Parts: sequence; C-alpha cells; structure tokens
Amino acid sequence: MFIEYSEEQTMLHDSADKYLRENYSFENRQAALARDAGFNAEQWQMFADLGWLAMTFEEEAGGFGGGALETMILCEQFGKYLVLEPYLESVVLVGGLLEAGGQTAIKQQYLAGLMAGELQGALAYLEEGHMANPQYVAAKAEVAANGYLLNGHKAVVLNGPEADLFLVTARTGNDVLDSAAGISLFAVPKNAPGLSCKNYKTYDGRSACELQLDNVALDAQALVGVAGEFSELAEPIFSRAIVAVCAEAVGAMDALLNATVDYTKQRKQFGQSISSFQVLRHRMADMYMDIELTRSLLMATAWKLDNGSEDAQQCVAALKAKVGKAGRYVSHNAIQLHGGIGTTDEFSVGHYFKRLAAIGVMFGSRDSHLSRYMQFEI
Amino acid sequence: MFIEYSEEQTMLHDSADKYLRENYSFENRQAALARDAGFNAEQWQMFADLGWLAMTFEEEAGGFGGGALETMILCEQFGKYLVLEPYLESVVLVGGLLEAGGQTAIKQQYLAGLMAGELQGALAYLEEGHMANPQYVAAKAEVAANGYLLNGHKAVVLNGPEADLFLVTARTGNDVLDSAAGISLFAVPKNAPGLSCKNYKTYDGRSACELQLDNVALDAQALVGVAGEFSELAEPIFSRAIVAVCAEAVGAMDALLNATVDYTKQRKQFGQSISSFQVLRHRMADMYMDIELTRSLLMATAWKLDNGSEDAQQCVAALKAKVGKAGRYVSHNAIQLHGGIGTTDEFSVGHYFKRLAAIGVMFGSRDSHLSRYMQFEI
Amino acid sequence: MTDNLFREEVRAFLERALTPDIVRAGELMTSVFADYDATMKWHRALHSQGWIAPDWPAEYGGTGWTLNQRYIFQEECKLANAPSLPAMGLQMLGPMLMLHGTEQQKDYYLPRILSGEDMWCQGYSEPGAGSDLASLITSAVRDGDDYLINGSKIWTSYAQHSNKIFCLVRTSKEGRPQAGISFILVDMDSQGLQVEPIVGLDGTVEQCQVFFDNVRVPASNLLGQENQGWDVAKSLLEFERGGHNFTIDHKKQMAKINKQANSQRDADNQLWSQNPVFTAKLADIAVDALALEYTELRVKGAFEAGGNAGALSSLTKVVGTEIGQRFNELSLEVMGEHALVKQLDALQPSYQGDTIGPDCGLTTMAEYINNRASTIYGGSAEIQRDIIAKRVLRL
Amino acid sequence: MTDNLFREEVRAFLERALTPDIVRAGELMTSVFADYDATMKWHRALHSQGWIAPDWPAEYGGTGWTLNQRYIFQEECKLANAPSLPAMGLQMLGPMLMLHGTEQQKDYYLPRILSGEDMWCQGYSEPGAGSDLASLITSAVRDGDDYLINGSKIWTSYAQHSNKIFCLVRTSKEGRPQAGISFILVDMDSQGLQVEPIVGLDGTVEQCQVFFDNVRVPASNLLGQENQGWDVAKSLLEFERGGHNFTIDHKKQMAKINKQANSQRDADNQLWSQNPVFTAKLADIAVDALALEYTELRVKGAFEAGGNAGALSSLTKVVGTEIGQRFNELSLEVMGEHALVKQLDALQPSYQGDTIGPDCGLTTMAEYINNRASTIYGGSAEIQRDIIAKRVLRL
Repeated sequence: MFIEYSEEQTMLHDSADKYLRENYSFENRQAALARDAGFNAEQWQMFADLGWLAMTFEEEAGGFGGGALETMILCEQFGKYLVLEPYLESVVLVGGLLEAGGQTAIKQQYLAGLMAGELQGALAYLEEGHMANPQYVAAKAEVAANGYLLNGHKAVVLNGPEADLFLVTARTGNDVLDSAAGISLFAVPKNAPGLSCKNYKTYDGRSACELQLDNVALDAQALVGVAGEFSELAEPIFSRAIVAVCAEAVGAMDALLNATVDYTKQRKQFGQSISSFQVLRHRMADMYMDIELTRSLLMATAWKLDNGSEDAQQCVAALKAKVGKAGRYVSHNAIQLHGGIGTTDEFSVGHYFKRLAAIGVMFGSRDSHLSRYMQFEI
Repeated sequence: MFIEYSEEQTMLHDSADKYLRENYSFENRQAALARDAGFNAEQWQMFADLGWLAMTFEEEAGGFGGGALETMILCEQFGKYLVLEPYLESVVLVGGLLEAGGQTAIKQQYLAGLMAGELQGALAYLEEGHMANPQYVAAKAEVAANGYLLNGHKAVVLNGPEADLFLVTARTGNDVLDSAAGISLFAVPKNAPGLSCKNYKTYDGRSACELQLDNVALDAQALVGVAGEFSELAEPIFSRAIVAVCAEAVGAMDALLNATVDYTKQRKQFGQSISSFQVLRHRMADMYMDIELTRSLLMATAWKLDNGSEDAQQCVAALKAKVGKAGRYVSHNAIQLHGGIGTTDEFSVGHYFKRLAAIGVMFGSRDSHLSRYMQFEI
Repeated sequence: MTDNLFREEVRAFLERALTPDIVRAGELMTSVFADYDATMKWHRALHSQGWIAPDWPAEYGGTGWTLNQRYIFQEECKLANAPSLPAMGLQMLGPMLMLHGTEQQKDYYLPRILSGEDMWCQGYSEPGAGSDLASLITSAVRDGDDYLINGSKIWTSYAQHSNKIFCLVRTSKEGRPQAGISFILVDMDSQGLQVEPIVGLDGTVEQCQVFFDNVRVPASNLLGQENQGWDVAKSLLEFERGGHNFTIDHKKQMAKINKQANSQRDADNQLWSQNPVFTAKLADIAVDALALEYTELRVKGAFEAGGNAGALSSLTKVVGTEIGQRFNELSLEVMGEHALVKQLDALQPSYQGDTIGPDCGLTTMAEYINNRASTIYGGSAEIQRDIIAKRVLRL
Repeated sequence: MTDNLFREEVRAFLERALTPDIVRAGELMTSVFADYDATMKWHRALHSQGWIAPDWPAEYGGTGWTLNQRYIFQEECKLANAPSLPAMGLQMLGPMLMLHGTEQQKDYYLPRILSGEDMWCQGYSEPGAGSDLASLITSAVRDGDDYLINGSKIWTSYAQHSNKIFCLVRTSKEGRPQAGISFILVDMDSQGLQVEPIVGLDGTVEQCQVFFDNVRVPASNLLGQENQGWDVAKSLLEFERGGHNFTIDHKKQMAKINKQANSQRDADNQLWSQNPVFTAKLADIAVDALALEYTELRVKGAFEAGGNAGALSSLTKVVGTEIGQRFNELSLEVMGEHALVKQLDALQPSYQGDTIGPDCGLTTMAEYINNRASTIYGGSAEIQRDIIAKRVLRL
C-alpha cells in the first residue's frame, strides 16, 4: 500500500459529491426527516438510477463489482450531506448478507429489487439487554415440516418499518445463548404471519422497530447461509458495514469542521471574530488532526478488506474504536464552538452530532473494539 | 466535616513554611543533593529540633500525638520546598510500623533515636518484578533457635544506604507467594551478619539500595507485630504514607503552578509575554483546577483517617489515583510552558517533575488504586 | 435539631408528598428541567409545607435552616427523584429583588414567586450577544412613565411556561457597553411581546426566542437604577455559577449508571458492572466527582465562615458540568443501540403505555444530547477558564 | 529488486554489521541520541557499505533507493536496535548545502559529513529566542573578508561532540526581523568560541550552550546570500518537521512495553499483559499509532507523487511525539518503583557490571524524562497547532 483511487473510483467520488451538493440541501433533508419513512423515496430511486445501490454487488448479480473502497467513497459523501436513506441497512447489510448466503429463490425474489430501489431490507439481530453482543441470540428456530418455525424478539431493527424483507437471526442449535455457534439467519418477508412490529423513530431521525416473532413459519429456502454458521457468514458483511458507518462518520466530521471554521470566522464576540481566540484555533486544529488520522485508518482498512490483507480485521476494530473517540471529540467541540445555536434542531450541526452519536453506539462500543483489537497479535 | 485547622495545626503549617522558606533554598537543596547521603544531615537535625520528627508519635512514646492531618501539613511544605530528607521513609513508614508493632526492646532501642534524628530507618518490602503488589513476598523467615533465620532479596529500598535499621518483610507461613496471609515484619539492624546492600541513587535524588539477606539470624524480639499479619499491621501505616506523598505532591504542584505563572509572565516571545496566549492561560487554569481538586481530596482523606471514618480507605485509593493523574498533568505542562529550561537540571521545575514522577509510581499505580476504589461500595 | 433527625424529617415529608407521578417526572428528567405540570405540583406541595425557598432569609419566606440542613434537603430531594424547580424565580430573581428591589417590588413579587403564581424567565442573551453579554442591543427607550422595548432575547428557558420575564436592556449608548444597561421586569402578556419556541436536539422545547416590538413597560418595573442593570446582573451571574451543587447531580447519575451496568451485558455477555475496563472508566469519573464533592464542601465551608465561593465557583462550574458529560458518555456505551430509541411520549410522567427497551435507558440519549449545553450556558467552559486565568492566577 | 528481496539484503547486512556493542547502544537509547562512540562506529560501518545517506541523491553519495526501500531500511535498522544517527549533518545541513551551497562548499563539506569526519551541530535557538526564532540577536559583523560573531546559542544538541556548527546570525537590523538573518558555517575550534554543557534532567549531557566572543569566520562560510539565512533555515525547519518517521519509533516502543508487560506483575500478581485495564490503555495508544502509521504512509504517498507533506507534517510531529509520551507513561506504570533506579553507568553500552532490577526497565525513567522535550523542540506542540490553524484551516 498506499492506495490510489482508480479512475472509476475518482469519478464515483466526484459524481456523488456533485449530485448531493446539488440535490441534497439541508432544507430538503429536514423536509424528508419529517416524513413517516424518515427519508425521501424519490431520492432513494435516484440513488438506484445513479447505480449507487448496485455498486457493490457482483457483476453476475447485476451489480458493478465494487468493494469496501466503493462503499467507503459513497458513504463518506452520505455522511457529508447527512443522507437519511437506508443505504447501510438495505444495501450493505441485507443486500450483502443475501448475496453472500441467500438461496437462489430468495435472491431472485429480492436482490434485483434491492438494487433497483424497489424493495427495502432490515437486519434484525440484536436482543434486548445484549446490545454489545450480536452472538447473544435467544430467538429460536425449530425445524418444522418443510422448514422452520421462529419465535423470539428482536430489538432496535433499523429501517424495520420500511423493510419488505427482514433478515432475522435465530438459534438452530446450541443452547448456550451467547455462543457464536448455532446461530442461523432467515429471510422473513414483512407480511409473514406471526410477525409483528412496534415502530418508532431514532434520535438521529431513522425509523426502526422492535420485532416480535410468534410461530413464524418459513420454508427451507428462507435459510440464509449455512445453518448454525451465521457468525462466519456475517463477519465480512459487518466489516463492510463498519467501513460504511466509519466513512459516514469521516464525512460528517469533515462537514462539522468546515461548518465550525466558517462559523467562528463570522461570529463576533468581544469585538473580534471568535476564530481569533487561540483556544478555539487549537481546538479546531485538534479536530482536524483527529479527522485526518481517522481518514487514514479508514482508507487503509477499506483497502485491506478489498485486498484480503491478513490484518484487515484488526484494522476494522481499530477503525471503529478510533471513530468512537474522534466522533465524540469533533462533534462535541463543533457544538461547543457554535454555542447556543449548536444545540437547536434548526441548524445542521446538531444533526451531524446526533448521527455521530448513533454511529458511536452501533456495531459495538469503542471499548469492545479496543478489546477486540488487542486479541490480535500486535 | 469540613475540617478547620486547630490553632496548633495552623502554627505547624506557618512555622514549617517559614523555616523552609528561610533555610531551604533551591541552591542549598542542590548542594545537599550532591552529597553521598542525598540530603543534609544538619537539616535533618533541625527538623528533629523543631519537633517535626516526633510530631506524629503518641505522647507516651515521646511524641506530640499528631495524626494524618499533621503529616499532611508537614509533607505539603516538604513538597513545596522539595525537601530531600527521608521523613517518609524514616518517620512515617519505619517509625509508624515500629510504634504500631515493635516489641519493647526494639522500640526502646530505636524509637527515641528516630524521633531525635539520630537514627534512620528504611522499609524493605518490595521484590523484583512485583512492584504493584507488596503482598508478593518470596523472602523467607524460618523459625530457628531463639528466633528467625531470614533469606531473600528486597528491591528498591528507599533510604536504605542511610538506614540504621531495616524493617523487612518475609514469609513465615503460607507457601502461596502472593498471599496476604503469612507475611511477617522483622527489625534488622544494618550490621546484621548476612545482610548486604547494593546502593544507588534514584532519579528523584534519593538514595536507595537492593537488599540481600543470606541466613540473617534474628532473635525473637525482632518480630514487629503479630507473626503472619503484616498486612493488617501495615494498612494504616501505608494509608498514612499515601497521605504523606500525596501532600508532598500537592505542595510540589502548587510550587510548579506558581513558577509557571511567574515564568510565563516574564518570558516574551513574538513581542509579548507568553502569559497572554490564551492556550497557555487555559492550561494554567486547568493546572489550578487539578491542584485544588486534589487538595480537597487530600484534606478530606487526612481528616477521615484521623476520625476513623468508614470511607477513609476508599478516599485513600481515590486520592492516590487522583494524584497520579494530576501530578502528571501539572508537571508535564509546567515543563511544556517553561520550554527548554524546564528540561535542564539547573532549574527547579525539572526536579519537581521528577519527584512527582517518583510519587506517581510509589505505593501502587493509578490503575491499581482505581481498581481498589471500585471494590468499595459506591 | 441534629442533622440526622432533620434528615429523617425531610425523608418523612418526601415519603408523603412525593407522589408517584411527581417521582416519575424526576426520574424522567433529561435536562435541568422536569415535566412542567409535575414540577408545578411539586412546587405547590413544597409551598404548602413552607419549604419552597430554603435559601431565602426567613423574613421573606425562607425556612431558617442551616447551610447543612439546606444541603441535606437538596440531597434528599434529588436522591428521592424529586423534580428540580426552575431556578429563574427562586434562585435568581428572588435574591436580586431582595438586594435591589423597592419595598413595593419585594412585597408584590416575592410572595408570587413562592406561591408559583408567577413563573419567571430570564431575558439576557441575544442572537448577537452570547458570552459577550455587554454587547446586547435590545433597547428600552423612555416614553413618559414607561419604557418602550424593542429587540429580541434568545435562549430564554421556559419562556413558553412563563408569565414574566426579567431582562437586561440597553438604555444608553454612552460610555462602556456595560454602563448603558438596565434591568427591567416585564409581563409576558404585554402587547408586542411574542414567544417563539426553539426545538432542541432531543425534539422537545425548553428554549425560546422572545421578540419585543414596542413593548410598553412602566418605568417602575426597573430593578435598581437606570443604567445600573449590569451590577444587578453581575451578582445574579455569580449566583448562577456558584449556586449549583453538582455533587448531588453526580450521585444521581452514578446511581443511574450503576443500574444500567447491573442490567445490560457486554460483548462477553457479562454484566457491564463486571467489566474491568468499564469499571476503571467509571472509577476515573467517580474519583473526580469525589474530589469535586470535597471541593464543594470547601466552598460551603467558606460560606459558613462568612466568605464566598470566590475562585472556586468557576472551578465547580467547569468541573461539575464536564463530569456530568462524562457520565452521559459512559451511559451511552452501556446502553448501546437501546439509546437510539426516541420515545418522547414515554418521557412524559403521565404516559401509561409500554416503553421500548430497558426502562433504565429511556433517558440516556436525551440526557447526553441536552447536557452538551451545560458547558455553554451560564458562562461557557472557555469563559470560566478565562476567569480563572485572570482573576485567580492574575495572568 | 522486490521490496522483500531488498528487506532480506538489509537484514543480512544488519546481521553482519550490527555488532553486539552497537545493538546494545541502540537498546539503551533514552532520547533521540545513542552513545556517541557506538554511534560513530555504526556511522563508519554504514559509510563503508555506502549506505550512510539513503535520503541523499546518488550524485552526492546517496544510495539511489526508492522511497519504499528507504522506509524499509529505516524500519529494519530501528527494529534491529541500530543506534539513530544524529540528524544535524545528514538530515539537516546536507540537503541545505545541496540546495544553497556553492560548488566549493558542496565539494568540501558533503563528503566529510558522509565519512563522519565532520560532526555538525545546529546553532539556532538563543536564550531569548526559542519558538520566536526571528528575534535572535547573535550578531555577525563584517570585518574585511571575515565576520565577527558575538552572542550565544542554546539547546545545541551534541555540541560537545561536534567540530562544526551551522548558525543563524543577525547581519542586519533593517526591515522585518527575518530579513536581517544570515546562515553561516563555523569551526568549533575557532578562537573565542566556547561550549558549556547543559546537564539534562536524567543527569546526562545532550544539550549545550555555545558562546561566541568575537569569533572570526571567513565570509565565504556563508550559506546562501547575506541576510537570506531565514529562507535557508525555513526549508531546514520544514525538513526537520516532515522528515521524521514516528511509526518506527512507536513500533520499537510497543515492542519494549510488551516485553515489560510480559515480565512484570500487577496488583493481582498477573502479568500486566493479562490486565484488561492495562491492555485497554495500550490498545488506545496502539490504535492512535496505527492511524498515524497510515497517515505517514499518506505523506509518503504524497512525496512519491511528487508533492510534499504539506499540512500533514505538523500533524505527524504533534501526534507522533504525543503518542511517544503516552507509551512512556504507560511503561512507568508497569515498571513501578523499578523505574526509580538511576544507573547511568549501566546505560553505557560498554558497561560490564550487574544491572539493578529488570533489564527491560533500565531506560524507562530516562526515556520518560527525556521525551518531555519532544513536544518542545523542533517547533513546540503549541506552535504546530498554530500552524495548522493558520495554514491548513485558514483561520
């Protein structure tokens, strides 16, 4: 290493930046936020038309064969413009898992629709009280005539209210509820009898739900991946998802720093621009350094994932941990330097802050990732 | 609570401050540092004459009955003037342990001499590779005719080269080398056959040694405290010692802040006093806050120890942890704000820094104390 | 009465007066304010007991308690999850009225603060004047026996619930900026006065902007002399900084996070309370909180000895708010994705429905979000450090 | 040659050339300098191999390696515990001579730097001019074909071992302070030049103060034009900032701390490497070091693409030094009281006696002490942040 973007990647970056700059103003974003779905379906359709939703699928599946780098490039722009549309949930997670492990019938039924923006997905894998551990699965899938019978409860299913398809983890073997072995993944259509949702919004403006499964009967084709081996199936997809949210975080931090620099230049107190106060100048220098360090780690991680480097997983852990710290530092100080208006709903700063807070808690806390990092040889 | 000083305590504070201000200049201190002993024997005699060495012993033993508060008051001044004399080692530790557990003959032989400044002591309780755990004791004391036979090695015995009397931990029971039970304490005169020292200086200018015990024969009176119960004997003495070093740290931090404030006012760069730079002003404000917070915790801890409060031990752990963090922050920034001259041996700043570094590693690291703190109900 | 006996008396009262709906409002606080209706119910309960203003002198309706008793009362209230009472009338305007008010003003306003008849809000900050308050431009121009006020005030907490506002207004442009400021009391139902709510990041309204369009106020509503409002405000600002007891807040946060850590599980499926890295981080905050607790006791000691908080009040403001924010961040790590769930309805004490996710995480994200403002309002952390550098260190 | 083959070649050379005494000097480094005699032995070994100046153009005696190869060479040297070579001649003056020197100067000085015949030190800082270098006052006054230099320079590392010093001196008081500065090369054995060692906090001498009392220097010793020394120095300063690879230092520190944590035991008698709080703290630093490593690779990438470090060089200086200091602090916690033992004799590579305490802790305190200076010299951490604010953020 080190990476240079290919021509296609540079184009993807530039065109995403251009499209969003011209079509994704903060005002439009706020209007979309107020809708039930929490996003703009027409935008989603445009994303599909621009080829973004298909970008990272294999060519034989109708995609463009992009990898972690393409995911990173897109998501960094999504972060910069505070994009609300459920790319992470529908494409990275559900699309990625389906492509990696879905059986032919399910793939045919859903994959093209996901890429075309016609269908949405949501991954239901967390259970109450065990947010830090996706391997804690109490939901059960019993083998039944021609398939499976699912029972259980899933918490904080992001994009659940909009999903046509849920991917749900349930235990098919091993009675130890937090064992990695014995977890399976199932494709459950939204209208499956026995499935019920309690919908809500999240603080960062997404829609989500709690999922209740009462004797949901599925046929054998609903199994995604090998029975009992969800953890193996999911690892690369979660790595990709972590790159996605961390790229979003870098984009968001960048936007926050720019906004803060601009604001402090304009804002006058005690007869001068507050950007002339050395404490604030150094604060912004520290924000800058945190962002660039995180960006380096992000680029390296995406590159290593795409190149199958043996230390890629270690980089993923390092990246998420770094984003946890940097995201807090940058967003807290962006608000602090904006003063009062940073704490209101009408300025973008607070929305970046809330998105970074959400990213901070998703896919494991900073400490979990630091501890994962140390489990690798260093 | 909260504490007010008694008239005697205020007098002790004022007279210690006055005496040291007039008689303990940094230049004299540096001259003493260059001596073999690493301190000034005439000063030590003056400390005795002023009654400081006897201050915290019971009246029946010839002392003045002072407690943790008096220890704190004296040691804060010792810290402020960077006093080199081994008050901690000889009086707080050895004096304290002897008074608490020494047998009559040993007490008669040594205690009055310690208070009079005629004799010195050193506590030998650490073993190589186990600095964080005084309960790791591999040195052995076998019961022998009329007494004990000691074998083993002790590391980093502060004030060892000057000691007339060593107090040495050795295991009399329990083969588990890190068990709290089964450790005993012995009074070993410096000329005991089989005892040998390897002397050296420490980075903060103290003298110390490694102690080798080869079949050192002691009579039964050498046992200090109950056989096998060193840990119980030592707890209150170590608490007192932690108050002593933490008070020293507060005095030293105070002196560093004052020196830094003065220096930054005088030092000019870019045409102005560097004290006009907001980043440095805030740094000093943070130093101030850390010092005052530590001082509050110090005062409360000393008060609670003297009053037998049930949360006194928890406060001791909190205090040592806080001093670990504040000592680093204050001393690092004192050096940083002094620039080059802070890194040289000829200015006092660096010597305060080294003393704070030493205090930071003594009696357990910051993390050990945080973990101890959490073991109490909070 | 011994302090212990007093504490028992307070507990007995709280046991009786703190009805479940009021306690629930206290539990569900996500900022310095609790649900308005529950707060006012609690205000009235305290008022009937004669305990609404322990910090006031007895002659004005205070309790005559010692400083220690007042501390115990505060502590017991907070630990029993009583809602906080808004500071603007009881803690801020009240004392200033006592110092600067005419007999008539005191007779009229003080009892109405005690009874809860008047709810006050504070009109200081302006869009162009935040930390630099002296640059405010909202003007009051003398017109006969009245003033005509024009301009706007921002970050007026609770203006939507208030019937009165005390304002700093510019009555002169002569001399130093501070010299032309007056302190004035205004009815919120005055013609030309308009309140616009500001939605906060948690989706609720606590702050407002208040617009003044030729609002007519009798000159007798001045507090203190014309052009001397800065002095009135300055003592208020000191009060706002020195007056808050952060330790009590921290104890409540500590109790909450212990509850969370004893119910949520980490990546190894252990309770977070058994996770050594978590406990080390918690201990680190707790030790700083303990050091602050004894610092606040030193401040109290100074008060008792007739002195004042002096230098330490900037310290307690900075450290107290920053510790609070660290607790919030740690809670977020424990609650994980549960903290994302936004349930504004369930944050109402009157809510009867099911809540989503663990109850102990209901307020986590909103507290985290709202507490960011604590290092901005009441003199930002930066301003406080400037003050320490200048006034304490004489830099 | 592939990078892997190159790496093997380097390793083979190091295996052969790095004799135990030289390695020991590398292991015992407690600052950026190693034991002088061992360093010079290593310098000569590299010189015979033709590898003394990989960063120099081949025409001046460089190796002609790619940037990657130079990186690999540096990394292998450091990990094999080769002593660092002083930067003043090879890294600092050399490149400036190439840029600004006359043919005669280049022909004379460059080979002597390569051979080690000349040891250079840097005369920039003065007692009154630290971060604010432009305010320097040491003067050079023209006297016939010579300059007469008066004044003094401070923090001149290694002056006690040097036979030459390059200085910034004031040749004019006109115009901006920067405008009257010249760059001059001085023999250390000139009459009137005196070196006074400055004892550092670890008890050793690395810095000196150099006094000039009518020191006569031929005018032909100017590097660049009179009064244009600032431009020469500026490119040097940039080089000093951008040129250091911190990642290699950090890897060495990481290896050292792992060794310590695998031999020393914590309060529960576990190896520190098994202590979860310790490992969490180490991971926190290691993650930041990893982020810096990839940032340094981005810088390298920019160089390869013909650009320069630009904004990122201030970043790597600040972050690189601060990470180094955090490693030092953590080592101190692991080594505990063992770190107190001062054994200056045992820090000499030639020492044959017993050492006290664990060998892995021999350098701990001295490294901790000496590394405090790393955020002061070469543009302090505060100056670097000022630079980022101004040049990168355009504040």
